[in-house]
Amino acid sequence: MAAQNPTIVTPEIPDDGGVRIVPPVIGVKAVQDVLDVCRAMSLWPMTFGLACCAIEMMSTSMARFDISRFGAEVFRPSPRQSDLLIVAGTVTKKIAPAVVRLYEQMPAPRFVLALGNCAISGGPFKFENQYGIVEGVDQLIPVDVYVPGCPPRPEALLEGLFQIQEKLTGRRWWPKAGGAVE
Amino acid sequence: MEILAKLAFTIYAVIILGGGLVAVSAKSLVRSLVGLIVTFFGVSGMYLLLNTPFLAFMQMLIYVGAVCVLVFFAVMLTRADGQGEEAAPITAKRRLYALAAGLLPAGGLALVLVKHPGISKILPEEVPLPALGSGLLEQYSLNFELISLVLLVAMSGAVLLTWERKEKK
Amino acid sequence: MIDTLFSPLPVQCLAKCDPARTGLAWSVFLSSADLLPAVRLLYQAEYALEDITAIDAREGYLLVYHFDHMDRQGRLALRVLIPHETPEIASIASVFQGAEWHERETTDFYGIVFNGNPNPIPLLLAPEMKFHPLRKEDGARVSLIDMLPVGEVLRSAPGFDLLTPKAAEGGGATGA
Amino acid sequence: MSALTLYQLVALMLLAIGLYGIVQRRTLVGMLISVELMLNGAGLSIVAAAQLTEANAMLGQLGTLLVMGLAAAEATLVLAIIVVVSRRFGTTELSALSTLKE
Amino acid sequence: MSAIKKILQPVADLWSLVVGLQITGRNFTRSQVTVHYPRQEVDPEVNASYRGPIMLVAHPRNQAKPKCTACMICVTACPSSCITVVKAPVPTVTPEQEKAFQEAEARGEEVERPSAPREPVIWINDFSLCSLCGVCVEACPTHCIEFSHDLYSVGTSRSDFMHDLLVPFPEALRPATPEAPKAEEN
Amino acid sequence: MLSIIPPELIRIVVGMVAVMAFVAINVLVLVYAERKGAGHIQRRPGPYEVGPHGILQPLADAGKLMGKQLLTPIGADPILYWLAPILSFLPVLLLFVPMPFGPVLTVQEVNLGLLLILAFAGINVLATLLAGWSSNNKFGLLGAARAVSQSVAYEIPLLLCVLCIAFQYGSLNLSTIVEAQGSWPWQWNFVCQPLAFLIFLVSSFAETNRAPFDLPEAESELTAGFHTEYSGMGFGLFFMAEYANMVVVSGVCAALFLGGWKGPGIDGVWWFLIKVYALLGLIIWVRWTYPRVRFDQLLNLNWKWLLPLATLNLLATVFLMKVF
Amino acid sequence: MRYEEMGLTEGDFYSRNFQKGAREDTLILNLGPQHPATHGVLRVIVELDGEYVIRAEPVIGYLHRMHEKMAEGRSLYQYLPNMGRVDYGHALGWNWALVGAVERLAGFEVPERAEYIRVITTELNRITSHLLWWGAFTLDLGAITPIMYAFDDRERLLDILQMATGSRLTHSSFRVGGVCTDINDKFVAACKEAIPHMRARLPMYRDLVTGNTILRNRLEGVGVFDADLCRRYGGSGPVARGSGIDYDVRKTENLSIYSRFDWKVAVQQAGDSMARYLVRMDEMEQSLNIIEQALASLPEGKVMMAKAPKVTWAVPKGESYFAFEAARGKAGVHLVSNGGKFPYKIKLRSPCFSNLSLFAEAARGTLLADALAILGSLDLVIPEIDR
Repeated sequence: MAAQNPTIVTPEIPDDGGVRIVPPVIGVKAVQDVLDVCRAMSLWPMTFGLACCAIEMMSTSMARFDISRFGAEVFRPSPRQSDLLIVAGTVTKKIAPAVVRLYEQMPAPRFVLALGNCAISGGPFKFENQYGIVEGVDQLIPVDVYVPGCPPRPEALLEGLFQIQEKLTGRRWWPKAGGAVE
Repeated sequence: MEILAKLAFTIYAVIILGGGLVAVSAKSLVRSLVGLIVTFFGVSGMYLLLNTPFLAFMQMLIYVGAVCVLVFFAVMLTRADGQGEEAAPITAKRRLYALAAGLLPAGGLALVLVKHPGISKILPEEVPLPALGSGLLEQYSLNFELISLVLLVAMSGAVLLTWERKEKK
Repeated sequence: MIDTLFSPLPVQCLAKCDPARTGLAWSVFLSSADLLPAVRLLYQAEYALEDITAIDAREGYLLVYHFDHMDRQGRLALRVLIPHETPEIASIASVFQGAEWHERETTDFYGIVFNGNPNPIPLLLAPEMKFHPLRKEDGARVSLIDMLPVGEVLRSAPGFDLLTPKAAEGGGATGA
Repeated sequence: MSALTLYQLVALMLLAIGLYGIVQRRTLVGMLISVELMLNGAGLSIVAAAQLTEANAMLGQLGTLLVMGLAAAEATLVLAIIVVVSRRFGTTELSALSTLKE
Repeated sequence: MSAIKKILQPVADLWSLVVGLQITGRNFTRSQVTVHYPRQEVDPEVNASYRGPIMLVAHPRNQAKPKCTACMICVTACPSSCITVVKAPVPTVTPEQEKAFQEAEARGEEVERPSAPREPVIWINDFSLCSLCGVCVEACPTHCIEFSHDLYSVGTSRSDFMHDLLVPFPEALRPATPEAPKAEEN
Repeated sequence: MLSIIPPELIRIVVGMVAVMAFVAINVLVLVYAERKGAGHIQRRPGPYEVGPHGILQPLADAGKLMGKQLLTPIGADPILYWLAPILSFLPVLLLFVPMPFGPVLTVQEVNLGLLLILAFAGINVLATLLAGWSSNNKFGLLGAARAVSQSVAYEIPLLLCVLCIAFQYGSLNLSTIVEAQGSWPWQWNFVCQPLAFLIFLVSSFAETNRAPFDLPEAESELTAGFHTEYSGMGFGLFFMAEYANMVVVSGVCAALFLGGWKGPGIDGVWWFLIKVYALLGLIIWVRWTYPRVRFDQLLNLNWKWLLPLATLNLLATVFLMKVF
Repeated sequence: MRYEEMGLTEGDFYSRNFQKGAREDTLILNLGPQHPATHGVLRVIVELDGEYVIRAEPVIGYLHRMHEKMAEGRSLYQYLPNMGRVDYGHALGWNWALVGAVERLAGFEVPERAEYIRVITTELNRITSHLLWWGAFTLDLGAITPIMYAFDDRERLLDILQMATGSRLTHSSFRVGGVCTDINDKFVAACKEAIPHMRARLPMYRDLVTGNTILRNRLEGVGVFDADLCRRYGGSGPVARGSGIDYDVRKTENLSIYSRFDWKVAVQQAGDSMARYLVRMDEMEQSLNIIEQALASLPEGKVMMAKAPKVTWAVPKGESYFAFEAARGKAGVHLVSNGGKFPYKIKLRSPCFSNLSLFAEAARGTLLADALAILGSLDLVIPEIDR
């Protein structure tokens, strides 16, 4: 189930990210599945907000939606310690090198979630003669999950998180939404 | 010495020598500092073997906790590390002089030591801590006060030397 | 107020505007040489800088400096027309330090050079971008008279004809 | 060999290493490190002598304690001197310092 | 006076720290405000006011057809140009019919040639460009666009968000040639 | 062969293994407790879905950290870079050796137990310095410099407070100090040494780099401070060391001031654990309540308040001891 | 790398520009573009002597989204949604700035009820914006819990705002000549419930954070701006009001129906970070007052003027400038139209832009932590700076 997605299990690690690479401590295939579950349940995002969607990302980690229920509230300020790059907002050409660099600084396995329409395709800022933005962050780095919206609701970000977990472990761990009310 | 103590002694001796060699020969000053720390650990272990745990812990507290940190600061403040200075290759002549300077006095002393070995006890005696304390405060209180004075002078001297008025905003 | 404040200056045109319709109380056309003295006067009169921008008109780049007073209503627009060919003007960052960024932004967008700006590097655009996005094509430029309201002119220099409708179009760029 | 001799030999080796280092090192910090090595050797030697002979064991320990205190004081002062020197000359390299005499 | 203040100040400072602990402690015991999302959802009344991706309104007389008349106003109105609408083409006329028409015309009769149905055959909203501004909803003369409440969609590829709005309408017209709706080139 | 191995050694080895297990379990529990506690203070559940009430969350984190790729930044000194986290974590295990868990539950009775703890606690500082320096990162360097000035400064009042208690009982042995205290709260040391207790608490916050004194890793100033560049288990070891240090500090505090394993009713290890966890709870509670102090304020607090007060307290203790 | 194909190279241009003139024994530190304290993609290059900031230079433009260029190709109606994205904190303030400029130019009269709805929603939005700032600012100062409480209340207000605007963050419900959706009784009821709730929460904030001695020590006397500095840099909003300038566009320019309500402009004299903090806390209370009064006197009627402009409506020719007091200061829109389909030029005057420009001067000589506290006290929203 892990082999379905090459981006996740064996991400290509560019050797030029300012790092020397040491193979992971545990590399035996047998424990890979357990590790995948661990990884899925402990996706630490990086504190990296770009624009409007960053506020919704904050909302998601706040009391009402509480992303910590899924173990993903440990927002790490350093890319070295984070697993999940949430690209929350418009990626301009000026910031693009920094985004790529941050991605390269993250240790594998790493995941990218494009949050909001700007990160997916440039969104409302994609127009003729535009000179400043990258039309979709997937032109820079491989994206695992896209969460559309302008900005998406916090629940959608949670769904995005579930989608990454599903990609990693091959199953959805939580029930589908619908029914019960707060 | 019983066999375990011998074993421990050997290990500590190796640690001390290894650390010492790293300390004097490492190209990077921080590495040589780490070597120094290793030596401190080894010496501290020897103190334990000599049945002076108080000294062993004081060694850790003072040397590792204070002196090493100070040296580290010296390295960082003067940017003494990195390219140049220590990293440059050492000429054979200099190495020779250094070896001579190190080995001659030590060799001489060692010769004396081996020729005229002192009478050694088998088991080191243990001094109770209260005795140490009363010795420090009664019999040798002058020395104690002198050391504290030296420390005070050194500290104020250091502060005076490095004092720099903060620029006004 | 402004007319008395600017009485020592040879303004090209000083007009009173209707704040309810334009948001401006005064509109002052200056030559580029008179800009700095005017700005100094404004600083002494406790005006605060609001923003600096340019309008790419047919006659040239019209630089617009908006000032506002923090105690009363009375927004003021200083306007300086500079030609397309030599877009240069003195920086006012020595008087209003906040102008530095506004000027750099205007340089980014229009390529106007502000002489004397303390840090003339690109502000909003990436330094690799060598074009000026808000410059207009020749054909797309419009005459100032087609955009700016005239207002109630109190003083006007003799040769000032920017805001008088011309009978024949095609006067082309007229340097200020 | 008796235990005392072994300890003293280790202490001597520390002395030798320290002396080697002090001659070979080119910066003040490096020399400071070597000095610390030698001081440790001295301490070890004193303690071994006091503990393993009939000498007053307490005295030996106190002596070593005083050496430690001195080492701390010395390190403080040398650190200060190094900082001043490096601030003034921009280097702590000995050869540079000796030629930079004003 | 000031001396007393100076002495009391540290006490007041320390007390402010205790007050802080009191507040967080009190909150520790209070009920939680979390909506356990996949198991629970935010109050549907709240969600009802949230604008999700647009959808088409069904024809009042035929629920299986969209109300849209393919007037293209929304396409021009959309600031992000995320709407693609293709009008239904004029039905192809078979040669026999054509002949019949021509004959009828030749006779001078009023010929009612088949006109294009006022209906779309393709109605795609590229949600990844949409900013949910509502301009299309307001601009639509027939009020046939409204916001849905499908809030939680995610995808693993960019093309997941090309919403074909005609899907809910089984009787909607479809393009004659069964080609897949082409994705907008990016 | 077995006969030449002294029982002491066996006891130490067994004890160390037990301590390792204890530390590992405690770190996991503490990580969970901290996240849960933070959650509840903030009116949210905290880890909830991974295992019942999120109980498996720390395990998942540990597994993930172990499976992470280890990166060594270019320009870093690889040996020192990897030595630092090990050096920060290993001494912590030693600190548990003299810890009086219960009447007989001590890895090894050390007469100089307090001194041992103080001596080996200093190594942590070096590890921090090494980590900050060797990772070739400016934030790391600044964080390390902060860490050192902070822990060196706060070690002094901490030491003075410990000395007060040592004076009072004439012993540096933690077990002896615990034995000397009574079973009821008013017989514990924090009653007769309230100032020392307070200063010890404040200093131990600073020594463990916990909020509001978490300047070395001040997130909003220095991203992650001295461990900015560490990934995977390198970071994990620092993380573990931080929590293990918290346990040590709380353990010492419980033994010195709160009567250790003594308590109303039956004495025993449970009292010790209860006290330690109460203190840990306080540390967590404080962290989620206060803003961070500024660097100069931190040092001012130490040099202008804690140090003089601790000295006065020590003098007063000595004076009273002589008088009575 | 792909970004090199786009003709871009690694962006160390600014570092190179900053290096010149650096002293020997200082450290040049790049805060950002990814840094927790810069609230998004602001980059501040600082030169440190130990912990002291010798020079600081903000580098902006990492989120430049070309709003002014976009205006050249969109009709005003299509341009309106952009306003919700200029300042995601106080989207409605910008909404109002744009529709205000257009209405001023075209001479439109907005129905009474629409004005009331605008006031109510804008002030609600101001509170959510200040709550967001309050949480993020305390987060900058190292306190983690307050932001949770702030978002707790913010969510409550967002639910209410969502009823009127349909979105949680990038509200764009104002239209030229009115507002797009009317408010209903549910909205009014929810507001009336939320006001006493917020009033009860504010003292809790005061006890937890404002009164906390650590926070006071961090903020008092840090980053003192005087009125002259604000004037020279064009600082406005709480930044200016914290420096003792009694300037609020709502009052000074007598905007809309604000004069009908009884409210005060929050002013503090000290000029330090604490003063700016207190101004914002006061403003939340004042906004509550305004909302309460507006709800009490809410008239019935239409929410759009008759013959409201349509999508393709062309703005009449002329020039207008409209400034509105957004949560961060004076948000101005300078609109120039030649009567064509698209506006000839729109210039957005962003308060954060001016407020941030004074940071370099204010941060000189402070501690790093203080500099970040000053940065936080400016209440920056990066998209608004970069536009």
